[in-house]
Amino acid sequence: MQKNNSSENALSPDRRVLVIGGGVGGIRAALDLAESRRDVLLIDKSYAIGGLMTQLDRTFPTNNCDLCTVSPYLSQGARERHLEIKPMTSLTKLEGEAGAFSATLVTEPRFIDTDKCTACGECAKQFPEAVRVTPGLDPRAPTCMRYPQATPFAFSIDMAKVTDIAALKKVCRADAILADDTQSKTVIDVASVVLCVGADLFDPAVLDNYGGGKFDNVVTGLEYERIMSASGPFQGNLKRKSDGRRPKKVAWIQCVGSRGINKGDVPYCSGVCCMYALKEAMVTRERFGDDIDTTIFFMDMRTYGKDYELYFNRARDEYKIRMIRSRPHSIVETAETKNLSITYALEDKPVQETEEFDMVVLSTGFRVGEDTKNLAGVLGIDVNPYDFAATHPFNPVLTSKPGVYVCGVIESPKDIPETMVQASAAAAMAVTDLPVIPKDREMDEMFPPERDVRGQDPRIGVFVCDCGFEIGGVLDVNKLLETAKTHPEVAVARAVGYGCSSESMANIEAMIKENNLNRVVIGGCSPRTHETKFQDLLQRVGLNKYLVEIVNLRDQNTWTHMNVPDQAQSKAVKLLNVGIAGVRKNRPLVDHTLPMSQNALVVGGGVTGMTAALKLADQGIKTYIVERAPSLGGLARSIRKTIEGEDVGVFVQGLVEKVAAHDNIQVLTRSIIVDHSGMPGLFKTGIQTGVRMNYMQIDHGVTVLATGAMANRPAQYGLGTCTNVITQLEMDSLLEEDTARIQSMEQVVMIQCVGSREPENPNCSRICCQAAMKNALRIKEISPDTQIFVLYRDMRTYGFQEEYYRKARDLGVKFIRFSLDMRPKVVETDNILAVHTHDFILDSDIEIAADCVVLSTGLIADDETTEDLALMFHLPRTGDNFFLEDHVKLRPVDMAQRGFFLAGTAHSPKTIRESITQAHAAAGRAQTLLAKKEINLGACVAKVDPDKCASCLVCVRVCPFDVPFINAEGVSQIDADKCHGCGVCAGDCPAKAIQLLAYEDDQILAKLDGLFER
Amino acid sequence: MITAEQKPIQEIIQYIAPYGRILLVGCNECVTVCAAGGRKEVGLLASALHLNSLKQGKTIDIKEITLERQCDPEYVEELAPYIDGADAVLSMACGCGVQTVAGRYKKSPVFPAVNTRFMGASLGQGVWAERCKGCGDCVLGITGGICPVARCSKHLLNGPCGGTSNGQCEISPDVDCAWRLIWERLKALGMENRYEDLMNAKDWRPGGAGGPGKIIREDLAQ
Amino acid sequence: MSFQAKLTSGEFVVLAEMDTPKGVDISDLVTNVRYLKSRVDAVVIPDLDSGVMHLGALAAGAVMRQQGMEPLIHVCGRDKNRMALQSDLLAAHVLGIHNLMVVKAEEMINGDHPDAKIVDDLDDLGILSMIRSLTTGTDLAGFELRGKPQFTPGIAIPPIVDQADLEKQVADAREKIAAGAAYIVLQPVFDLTFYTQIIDAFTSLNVPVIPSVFLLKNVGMARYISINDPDSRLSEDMIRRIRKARDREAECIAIAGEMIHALKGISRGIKISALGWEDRLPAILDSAGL
Amino acid sequence: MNTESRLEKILASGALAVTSECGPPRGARPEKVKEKAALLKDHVDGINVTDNQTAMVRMSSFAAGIIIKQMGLDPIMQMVSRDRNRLAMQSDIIGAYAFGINTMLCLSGDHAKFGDHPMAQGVFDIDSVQMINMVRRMRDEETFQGGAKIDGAPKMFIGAAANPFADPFELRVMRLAKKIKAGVDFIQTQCIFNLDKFEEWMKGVTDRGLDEKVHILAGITPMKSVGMARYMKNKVPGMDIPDAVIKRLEGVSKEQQPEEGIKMAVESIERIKEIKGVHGFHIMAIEWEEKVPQIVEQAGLYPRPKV
Amino acid sequence: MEKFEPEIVAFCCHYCAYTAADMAGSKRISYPSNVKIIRVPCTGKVDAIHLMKALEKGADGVYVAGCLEGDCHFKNGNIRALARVDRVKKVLTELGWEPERVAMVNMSAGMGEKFARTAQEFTETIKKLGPSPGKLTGNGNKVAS
Repeated sequence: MQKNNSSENALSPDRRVLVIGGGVGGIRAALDLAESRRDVLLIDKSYAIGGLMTQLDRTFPTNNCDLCTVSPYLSQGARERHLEIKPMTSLTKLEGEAGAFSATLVTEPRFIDTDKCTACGECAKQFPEAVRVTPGLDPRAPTCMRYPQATPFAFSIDMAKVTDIAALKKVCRADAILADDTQSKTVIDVASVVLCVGADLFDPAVLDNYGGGKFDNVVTGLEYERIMSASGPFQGNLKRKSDGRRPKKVAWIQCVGSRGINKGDVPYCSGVCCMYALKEAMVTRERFGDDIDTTIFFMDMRTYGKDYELYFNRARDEYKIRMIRSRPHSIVETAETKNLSITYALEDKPVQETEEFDMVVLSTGFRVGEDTKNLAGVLGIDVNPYDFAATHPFNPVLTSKPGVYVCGVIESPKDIPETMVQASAAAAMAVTDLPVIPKDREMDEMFPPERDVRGQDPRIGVFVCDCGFEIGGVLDVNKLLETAKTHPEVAVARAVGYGCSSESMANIEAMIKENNLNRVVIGGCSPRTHETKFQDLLQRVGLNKYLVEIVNLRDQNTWTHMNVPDQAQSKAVKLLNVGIAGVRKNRPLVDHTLPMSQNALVVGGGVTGMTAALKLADQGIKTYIVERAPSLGGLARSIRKTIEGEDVGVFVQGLVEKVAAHDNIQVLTRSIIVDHSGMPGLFKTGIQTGVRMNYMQIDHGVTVLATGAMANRPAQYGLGTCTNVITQLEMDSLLEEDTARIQSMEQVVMIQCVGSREPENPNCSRICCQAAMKNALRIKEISPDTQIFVLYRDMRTYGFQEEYYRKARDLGVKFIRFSLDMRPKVVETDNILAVHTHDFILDSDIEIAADCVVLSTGLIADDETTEDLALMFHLPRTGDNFFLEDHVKLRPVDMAQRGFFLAGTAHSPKTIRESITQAHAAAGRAQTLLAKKEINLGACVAKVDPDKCASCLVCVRVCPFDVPFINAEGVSQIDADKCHGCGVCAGDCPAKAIQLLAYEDDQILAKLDGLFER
Repeated sequence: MITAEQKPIQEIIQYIAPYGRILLVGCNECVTVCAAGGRKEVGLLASALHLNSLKQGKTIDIKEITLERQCDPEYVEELAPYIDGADAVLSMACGCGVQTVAGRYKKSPVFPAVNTRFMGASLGQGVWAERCKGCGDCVLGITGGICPVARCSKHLLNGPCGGTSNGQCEISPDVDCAWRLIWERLKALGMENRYEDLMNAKDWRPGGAGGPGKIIREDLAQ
Repeated sequence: MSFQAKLTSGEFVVLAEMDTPKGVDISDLVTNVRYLKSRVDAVVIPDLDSGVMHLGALAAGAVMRQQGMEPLIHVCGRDKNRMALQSDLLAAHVLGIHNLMVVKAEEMINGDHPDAKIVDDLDDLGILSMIRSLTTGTDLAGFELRGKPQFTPGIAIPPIVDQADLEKQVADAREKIAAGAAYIVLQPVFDLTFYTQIIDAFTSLNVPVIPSVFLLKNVGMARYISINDPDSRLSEDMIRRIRKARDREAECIAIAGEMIHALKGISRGIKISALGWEDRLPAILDSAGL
Repeated sequence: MNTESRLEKILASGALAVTSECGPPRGARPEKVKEKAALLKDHVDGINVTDNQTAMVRMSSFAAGIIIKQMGLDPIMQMVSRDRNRLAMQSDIIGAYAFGINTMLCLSGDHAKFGDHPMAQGVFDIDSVQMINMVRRMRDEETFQGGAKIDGAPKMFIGAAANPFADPFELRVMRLAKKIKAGVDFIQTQCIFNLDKFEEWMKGVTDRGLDEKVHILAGITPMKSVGMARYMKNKVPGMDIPDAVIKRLEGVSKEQQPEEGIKMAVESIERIKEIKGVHGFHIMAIEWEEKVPQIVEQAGLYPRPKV
Repeated sequence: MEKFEPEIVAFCCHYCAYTAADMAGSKRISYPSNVKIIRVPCTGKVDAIHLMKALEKGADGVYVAGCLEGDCHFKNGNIRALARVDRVKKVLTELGWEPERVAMVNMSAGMGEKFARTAQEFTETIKKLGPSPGKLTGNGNKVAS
């Protein structure tokens, strides 16, 4: 796994990028760099990479199993040849400057030779005290590695705790114990550093009111995740620590340690806790149904991410999770039952309520750890008052020190998708300190030569992944394997735990070799996500990658039939039979390739588009920006200041000038995309450009969608009819242009969520709360006596924005909550505005006179445009017409259609800073694709049998891409490099002369046989 | 090209009802091109017959084979190894093919599975139209390349009847009046004057009126 | 029958516009024109008037001739002085190009060479009288030519904003007809009712009036025109129609076809601009029933 | 004078000829033929006997013609190429002639699709033009179509139909020329309602001098009702019924429509009389034979000249 | 009689319907386990013969699930698939089988609910129809290849 070290220097004389921190962010950054064929060293102070995410049970909003989602990335990490991983290593010194740093690394002794360790577990079994275990809740952990798919897959010894070294050595049959292992120090040259160390989670033991760390049945969110996790201490069974009983009533308390002013609290919002609490509650309800009552105590429900509001609605309406808007005062443990009484006050009731629960989960947020504080010192970067990295106002991945970049939670609290975006952005930035890759550099050879299996009888290996609980919890995997073994051609049938973990992959490889298998069936999750991974596995053992069939036992079986295990079992048997029958007919196939276009097309010339274009162009990529407006700038042109007070106009102008001056960028304004063809890496897009609408075609390998969104202007609350009802965007201008008018205002009312979080546009627009705070503070600055009322539903000033919310409150801005069924009314009489609303605290209706009503209207997708582009580019969209990324969690920048990348508000509403980050990320992701230099067209192409062809022209006529033609021999010919592989010709050929490789008729019929024969 | 279309399946079922083992023979020529009797249609028909026997609770054994051409004895010879294993032959070729097979394997009942329709040209994917009657005495040279025998409902040789409306034939607005087409084409070619040449009563013998047609090329025939 | 002959005989003329490549690869041009033979009377080739540097109309016109297609080239005075204009026209005649359209060039600032120097030696009227002069055998300096070139010049009318503008444009056109313009090409039509008035107004000048039909390609393009060129009177209904269509491209072609069909009754010809989708011209002609 | 045909004699005399038609019954009742023929007796110069009109089986025109002949009237035997090949045609022609039928009309016939035997195979061995030519050669050259000599040639006065309204219009005059070339003696046209178009056609005919080579009898049909007019406009192939005709009929009450129809027919005849080249009228009163005498009288075509 | 559990084959295109099925899984939406999916790159690949063979081999119902009309990743594969499904329906009718045993459905990749609903509805339909006519007689059929 670590043997890449030797080859890496030979391959490239370039300096490396040092990535510090092996969580999802660090892994993403490292993989992006490696995929862009940049050498990278990933260090982590722990003995295995994976970070926090590996400890989670499920991720929101898809409720996927975390391990399943992240593990492909982990083992991919081990395989990338440009990537070296050094666990148990930290940075102790950084000298030099961007492009030429010298980094001193210290690696702690592991006392185990990772090359020899087979992770058999004997040492842990016999010397449990000496083998490092997962921290936190985990004295009862069944395994002493952090999680089953650990990378590297090896143990680690705490030698200080070893009493009898000889005995320990004896236990290890692999002779992997290195008793005299010592700390080692290395100094390496690096060009840039990416810091993604994440943050620690707040330890609630310091609080005296919630009993964290004191009461058995009060756990933190992470501990709850561990309890629920199949790899956790209870193998996924929900139990109380006190009595092992399954709780009947669980409560979540939000903002524990966050958004507070008390001892131990931090003032900022941790950004993720609302979502994870909702997720935990939903998963609980999902698993145990009505048996468990779930309640969440919260102040503001901050579901501000893409489609998160829908998730919240589902939790409340479908999963019937009880939501109580309150910050509980305290928790008291009942001595005999160990149940917990929560005391809280309701908004509209003066009296305190008390309610008993079986278990309480404290939603704790992020804190910067002591190690990290030191690391900031070593790196020499500035930090903010809470010890998070201080970053550039318009580029959150830039630290105060050139050449050092950050991503993830250490920049500010954030969730996984945002971490992934920042990671890709940071990787893209880190590349700028490296020289541009010479265009003629050779591609890497990855795999050994293929074994010829033609003519051999099938020897099939069936490997079923239990996927922790996901499959094994529903199916009897062993019984399944027994059935598989009855097929005469099945030589091996085994269960492989987490099949996609490095360990299992290595196991499968070994079994293929040992048993001389020539066909493989994997029973696990969807081939959509995992087929490539197992195809690579086959290639590593010298088998053609098309000799594997993936049987979807999880997404299409255990997940949908979890409540009827018998049915799931019998369906699994059949699906496996289909796979086995099908794989017998699989043939070795050759992938076709074409050279890739090294141009990029950026659609949209706003801040996002320009940023992405500059990034690409700087890497020597010819970039076209297509913008329909007469000039660049987009929506940012109408924004004056950011909440941090930065001048947006100056920034945008700077970008425009840089773009205009760049040799590698061609700007096409007044341009409309009208047609599109080709394939990822070789696109051709037609554009009408200029006042005369001249037509031109652009060849490009990748496309970045940065089409932005539209400022919403719903005809509500008198917008458009009353002159003094304006939007925050208009207020933003007013503040710069007409201070006198601001000063003349006695009372200003702001209304939040206008046109958002409503049935016709159910999502949160994310930016409006901070926009309101920004403008409220500016009004106060210009005119301290102006009274400001903010009518809100939930204040969503996530992360450090919370500070501005607090500041506004301190300055006397009044916040009055409203609900959808009691929404405010704006009344205009004789040019005088009044706002009527209900005050929940007073429990009465009130009227506020207003000189100006400012509506926080947010952003909506430009339906017409996204639809037009989606049709041309064949891209999916969300229900509210934004573009839909490939995977909301792990691939927030990539589109499902390869070669398309998404950034900025075309993805979802976001701030300029966030848009810029995603722009960098998109550019970085685009580079990983372009770095491949050639397009793999796959092997799924139509093939004509000239002996059968009747030259009937049916294929010529039905092909949607005009590929087949009748050649000089008088028979149909389909060029593999042009064929898109849809199989329409094969479906219509009256002579059955055409077969679609990988989906040949006999393969499909064999699958049907597999389904019905037994 | 000869065009054909599959017979109603019930008719086919009736033909083969008495038999248990069927040799289903396709042809890779015209009937493949017009999607009536190629390999694919053979497969579909076999499957349909299986479905039928399943419903009837009977057993049927169908051997599918598609010959390069059923109207050539050499290709038809390829059936020899299978003929004894079949109780009946179901041919998806045009009438020429069916007869060639029936002529070669005299002991086996041979049934047609398609109706041979006409000599047609392809107008596009999945559309064929009659273009030639095989009259044996081609007049296309004087009718602007449009055949009045095949394309006029009344085979009129001297011009349109009085039933043309809006340029379409009286039998259906979907059918072009052949003579309207001929006239337009003659005009486009500047051959308007050719129209008034009287076309004499046709000699129908070469097209079959003189008994079954036969061509013998002395230089080629053995 | 030639374009010129059709103009005089009163037959309906069909013109198709074809852009030249920015570069020297004329394969698309040649391929596309092959499908138009015997379907259009002449191919209109814009020159640099679009503001984008590309292969000149003179050369492309000669290519059309080689392909057996009659060319009609744009002539504008922005980039060439009278020396260059005259010599190019003599060259045009020699290359078999006799149909001209005198057009006003786009502003340079919107083009791809905004820094280029603008010549503007002759205006439209000046060019028309220059053409007349050449055809009578004299150049602008009064020297006699050896052999007289022959041309059929026309003019293109810019978009009409309103009634007043219409009257002004008609007056201008009258002057240009007096200076030798033999036909009038109108801007693209999206609103037939308003357009009929325009056609009628120009028809009163007694030269053939040829409206243009513009192939929209998708909603984005239609929207762009409706926002940036309100004078086009491209309606919301039309945008909605494209948006609702199952096959938007086919719908756009159908719209162009319908427009042509409708104009057939009220004008003397039609100019079709497919703007780069020249390979769809046959489909448009089919749709229009031409 | 080529034949003994009464029609030929009338036309030769320069008088306007009048013919009408009689559809044979769908059954073996001779009295039906007689009844119909008797209605027309004094008012026409020849009675067309249709041949399986609209592709419905009827008594053969040959047999019905004999019945009429035996009444002492002058049948015009229609013959379509749809139902007979050239052998059957020629044998019928000499047979008819043997019974004294000396005038005939050569047609291609409605397509079998419209009739009561749509599954029938249309023969169409020869077309109407070829039939004209065949009959002419039988008469003038005394040879069968196959070339053999006829012993006792049928001296038929040969007619054919012309539809001035079917398209392509420009072909209509040429088609007439073709029939003339083939040897036709007289033409009965399709029912004329669009007089402007008929005039245009006739102008084409006279411009080419064709009126001097053939006698043209203009087809007249009285409209019984507006329903009939609409039906003919929409359903009958090759018909040209201007909207004005329908409007005019709509303008009067249902009871008055038959009278209006007859009035219109008479007006048409009056107008067509003025057209150069028209030598007579062929009045087709579909299932309304009893009105023919009235029309003939009102149009000033009565009494018929004696020849 | 034992409760009839039909055997149903769904040919799903990779881009839309198969993804929708995965989506149904990740949203934990349940649908009858009777439905077994066979993945194809595009429904345009699904030959009429595949549908017939599935019935022949023992399926009680077969459906083809492709992208929404107009959204096919290969332009019009789903339209072609629909035509083939219609043809098979015709053949079944002629044979006296219920044409409802085959169907074409369309959905986008994001429509996990629609996938589940479709599976549910189709299963209901087939349950109402009862076992395939080919199974009623209990007389197995040797399929010659």
